[in-house]
Amino acid sequence: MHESSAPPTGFLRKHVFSLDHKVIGKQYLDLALVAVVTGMGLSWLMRFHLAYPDIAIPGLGRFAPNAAPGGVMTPELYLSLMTMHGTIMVFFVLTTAPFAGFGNYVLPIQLGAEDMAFPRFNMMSFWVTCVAFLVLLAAFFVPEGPPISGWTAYAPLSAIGKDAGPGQGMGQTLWALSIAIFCVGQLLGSLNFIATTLDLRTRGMTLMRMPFSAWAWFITSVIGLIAFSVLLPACILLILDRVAGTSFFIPGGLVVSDRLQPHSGGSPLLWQHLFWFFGHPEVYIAILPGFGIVSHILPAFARKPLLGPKVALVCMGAIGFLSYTVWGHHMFLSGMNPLSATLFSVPTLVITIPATIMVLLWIGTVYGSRMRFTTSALFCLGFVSVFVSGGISGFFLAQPSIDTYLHGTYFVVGHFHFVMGVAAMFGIFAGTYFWFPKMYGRMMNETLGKIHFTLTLIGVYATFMPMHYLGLAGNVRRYSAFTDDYMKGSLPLHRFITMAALFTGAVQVIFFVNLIWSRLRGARAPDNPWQATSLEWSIPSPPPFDNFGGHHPVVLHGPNEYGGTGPAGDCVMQAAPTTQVTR
Amino acid sequence: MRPSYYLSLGLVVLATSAMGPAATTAPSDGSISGTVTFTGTPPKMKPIDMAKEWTCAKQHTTPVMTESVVTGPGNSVQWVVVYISAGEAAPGAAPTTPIRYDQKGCEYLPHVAAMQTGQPLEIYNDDQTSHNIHPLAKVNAEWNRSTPTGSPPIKTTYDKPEFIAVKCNIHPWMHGYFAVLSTAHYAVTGNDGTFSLKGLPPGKYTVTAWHERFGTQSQEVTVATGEVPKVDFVFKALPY
Amino acid sequence: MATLKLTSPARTGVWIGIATITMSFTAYTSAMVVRQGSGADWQHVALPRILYVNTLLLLLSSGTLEAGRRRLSVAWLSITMALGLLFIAGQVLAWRELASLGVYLATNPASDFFYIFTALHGLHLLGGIVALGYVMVRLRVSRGGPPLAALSAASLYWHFMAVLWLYLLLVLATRL
Amino acid sequence: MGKLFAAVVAVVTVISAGVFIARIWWLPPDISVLGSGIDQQMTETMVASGILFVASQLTLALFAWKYADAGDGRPIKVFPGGATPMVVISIVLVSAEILVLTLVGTKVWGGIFLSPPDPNALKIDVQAEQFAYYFRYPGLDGKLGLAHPELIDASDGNFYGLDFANDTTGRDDIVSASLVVPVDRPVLLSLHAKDVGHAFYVPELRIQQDFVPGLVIPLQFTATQVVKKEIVCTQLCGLGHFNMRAYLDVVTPEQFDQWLKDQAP
Repeated sequence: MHESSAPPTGFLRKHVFSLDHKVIGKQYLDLALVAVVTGMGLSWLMRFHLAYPDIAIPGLGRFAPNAAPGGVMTPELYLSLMTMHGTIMVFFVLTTAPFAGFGNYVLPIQLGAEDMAFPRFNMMSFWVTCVAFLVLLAAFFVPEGPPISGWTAYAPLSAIGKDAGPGQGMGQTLWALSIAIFCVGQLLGSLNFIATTLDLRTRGMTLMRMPFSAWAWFITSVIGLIAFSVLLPACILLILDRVAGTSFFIPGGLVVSDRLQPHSGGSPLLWQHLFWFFGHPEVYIAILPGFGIVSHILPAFARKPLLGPKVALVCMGAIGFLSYTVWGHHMFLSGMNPLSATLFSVPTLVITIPATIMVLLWIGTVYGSRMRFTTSALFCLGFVSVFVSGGISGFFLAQPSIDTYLHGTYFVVGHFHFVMGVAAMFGIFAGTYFWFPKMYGRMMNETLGKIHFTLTLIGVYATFMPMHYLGLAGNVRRYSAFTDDYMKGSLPLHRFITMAALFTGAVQVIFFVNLIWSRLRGARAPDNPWQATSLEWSIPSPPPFDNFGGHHPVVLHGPNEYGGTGPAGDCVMQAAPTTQVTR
Repeated sequence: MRPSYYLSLGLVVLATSAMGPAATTAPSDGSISGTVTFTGTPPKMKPIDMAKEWTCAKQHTTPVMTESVVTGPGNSVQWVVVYISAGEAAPGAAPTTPIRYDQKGCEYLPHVAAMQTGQPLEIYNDDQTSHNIHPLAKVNAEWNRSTPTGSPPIKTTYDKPEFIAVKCNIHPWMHGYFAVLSTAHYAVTGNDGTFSLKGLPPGKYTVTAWHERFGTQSQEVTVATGEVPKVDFVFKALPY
Repeated sequence: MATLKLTSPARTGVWIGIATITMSFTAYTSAMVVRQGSGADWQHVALPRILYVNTLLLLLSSGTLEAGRRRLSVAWLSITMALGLLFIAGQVLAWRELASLGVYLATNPASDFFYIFTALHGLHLLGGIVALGYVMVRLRVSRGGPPLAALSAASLYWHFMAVLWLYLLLVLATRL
Repeated sequence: MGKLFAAVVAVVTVISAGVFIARIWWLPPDISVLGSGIDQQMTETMVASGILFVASQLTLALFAWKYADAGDGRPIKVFPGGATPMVVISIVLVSAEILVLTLVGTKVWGGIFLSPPDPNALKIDVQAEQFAYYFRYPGLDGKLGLAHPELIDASDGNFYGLDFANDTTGRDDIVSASLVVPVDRPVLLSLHAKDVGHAFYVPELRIQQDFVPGLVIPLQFTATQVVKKEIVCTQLCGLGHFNMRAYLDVVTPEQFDQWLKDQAP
């Protein structure tokens, strides 16, 4: 609820420290945009180095004289790039954009609320996240460089300190600090999402009438609340191990760089358990909003209700629940009791059931529809395609007996990039093309959009599908070079992947051009350009400060009422204008 | 072991290290010379298994041995740093000629590189593989950097006197030392265990010998014009 | 502003916050159990006596808070706040006592957890004190009726802090 | 546009699946006793999920091709039977597949990680460190010396921290940078790490196992061919991770005995 109905007038209050969920949502999306460009740039450098390890990269030597002498990338720089790429992408893109970004902007409107339940917490959540991002970036500028222990930061490599290698000094501490701060931001956000969904739904907006996207954000925030409240303690313990001399994750008798470490009795597996108890649900934090967005958007363009709406909700709930029972599948080979591998394998395989059903529901929704192939719709269909591709490779990795071979290879890299990276990105793209008119009052260019989609679809398949082949051939991941070993034979395929990755990255320029051009010159958007049903389409584009202009919509219908033959068109808005009440 | 190689290398080091200060000495200055030997049984050096890195392994026809204790004929001890630790008026400005340190065939050449504080140090990678060089400094700033194939040499200096163990994490057998000294008068013994400190003005000095395994020994010596006092150091060796 | 809601978001928010904090301390507790099993270096920390005095103070503050909440009395709330601050001061005294015995954060795993638990609980309680202060200011200014929702939410949080402390005391006192 | 999308998805599917079927990049030949079970499991999963992959992608493409909005206001069609039969069928099919794969897979997994060690097995102590492996065989006395981390001195070649001065059992231990094993004899490795986490991976043996500091983890295998293959690290361990490797040298029993003799210090 807004403290007062009048919008703030000062620049700071309006655009920077705004309490308005719409501004905060956009801020999150902008942060994600900065983060994704950074993360993609890092991946370009990595891919280039993998394909051409000995070739100096012009300018890199000046930026990092120690880490890239003469522009030739050192192994530690490669690992730094990899660590920062993973961390930035997972935390600051895949968590912020689909969940905090679109969720903040759209969720209150979809529920018929004026704002989030706690606007101040909301603002704090964004700025805390922003600080976390800056702390992470600061690791680039400390003398020893950014951390090199991957986004999973396995102890004791991450806990020992600078003896473990360059970047493991201040850089790694900043990493842990950044993630701890990030957890606080996301906890505030999740709390807000849950309270908003529970308490601020307008009259008639029963739980079963909530759009699928709202449901997805709600489930995601519950997952996030549990996941981040475990990662936060883990990061605090890691920081204490690093700076206060405790031994939570460091056992005794370790000799690193010829120095006997002054620690004893800690357990490296404890970090792995705490991290993956967060880490696996984190995958669903990234992908579930995509589920919701696709389930929300697809019916609008298919002009047909989503097949099995209740089944879809049950599936999303089941995935949310099961996500907490499977973390051990990251640790099949970690030295934990081999019996527990089977225990973790079964729920991992079982989670494919709701995922399969979701895919079938989407495909079944397209059947017999009157599909309008807008860019947003295409990204929804693309989402289904890449999610299938990534999901199926999960079937291999979920089995301990196959994981013995594929664990730690590029098969895993291909798998999670498809299912978590690309699928989630496609969800973000679908949402962008869908809600952009609402957010900025202008339409995005469809021609550019379709070119962007087609080339991106081809590009991501060319990039990530071959990684599965590499994995089958036993090509190990997280290697900065494939020197004189059996993996040298895979170099041509690595070069192909690099080309494809550079191409896919370059294609995104079309998206950025579209984003900027449409923002300035795009055609004026009507209130409801897609003839969609949910509440955000019953208000002006862009929405007024308090969303519903002092009215409170009364919801009479579900979000899924497409394909009718009534006089008002083939869909029924959730709240017809005549049923609105004035205050 | 290739004594001849080390002998020549040791002599080269000796020569270069002795030549620096020689340029600035007056003809009247004296010098100190001597030999470093051991008593007892020194540990047997072990062959290094470089199977992991075949580009290095193929460069060596005979097995490379560990170098923490290298002895020569007549119980001589190689890789002992002998230097003036007290008695000098002022150490003088550091020479600008850089000390060259090579990573070649997955070995450090030389095993012990002596230098004056502030003297430039250049570290080269001559191998077809990436090394990281990690001098485990305690007094000076510690750093750890990779030298990928084809990268330019690392150029650095050390400001405080210290014996710094140097290691490569990628090839755990690679070990060496930087002997950073506050004096220009130092020498590293060759395989024959001899050393010579030249260009010393007359006076009373403390001469110190340092060995990575045997530790340090010091002796007081008085140098008069035209005299060449002989100073011998004897380290006690244990087999393990 | 007329909002069409049946429950108070503030109270819901505190309930969710309680869930989060519970989850967090569950994670710490499981880390503690694992850590006790992983090394033989666990040395039980004998709890300073003052902790029990602190516990009484905190429980007392829950009572005074209830009195304040029912009567909307700033005086009772002030007493509650003072008791809360005394509790925190007492915790600091407990730290100093342990430190004087040479037991620091990194001394052994048991002391790690002692300091972590007490520090985090103290920080959380400080949040409660700030919330209480906010409610008291609102009570004094009293624009548009007493801040019942905020008071009820702050009380809920405060009582939870007391319960959490009893749990932590139990965990710290028990030799598993 | 729907047709273009359908075409792209169809082409991508056919190429992706084609490369798998043609086995252009595939597992290297198996040289281990238990590898065939894993290969079989892999093939089964590949067939099942391959069919699923191709079928769902092509169905998606087909529907996208067929059901574009023609603007003619033709009525939508509900998927035959609605959601229920689809849900039931997928639950039944996927569950059955899960059951089969788990039953078979658990057997394979158990064969590697849960079966009791062979009493005849050759026992080798493996130490992983930044960034190399060292393999330790007992010398003539058949006993391994006790390892003391504080005595580790890599400059002296004492990678295990053996107390040569006081512990005579350690003096004849053979420490090798290569893993030399006789063919067809079970090998039992004890994995421990000196500094950080590492892993042991030989694709040809189809096994992989992490080293966890503070733990000693057993791992067994039997090599069936006389070959030389690489052992690589798959657990990120620091800057030299890419260069962390050793060689697995499978030799005849005679060669192995000779090698042991040659190595004796």
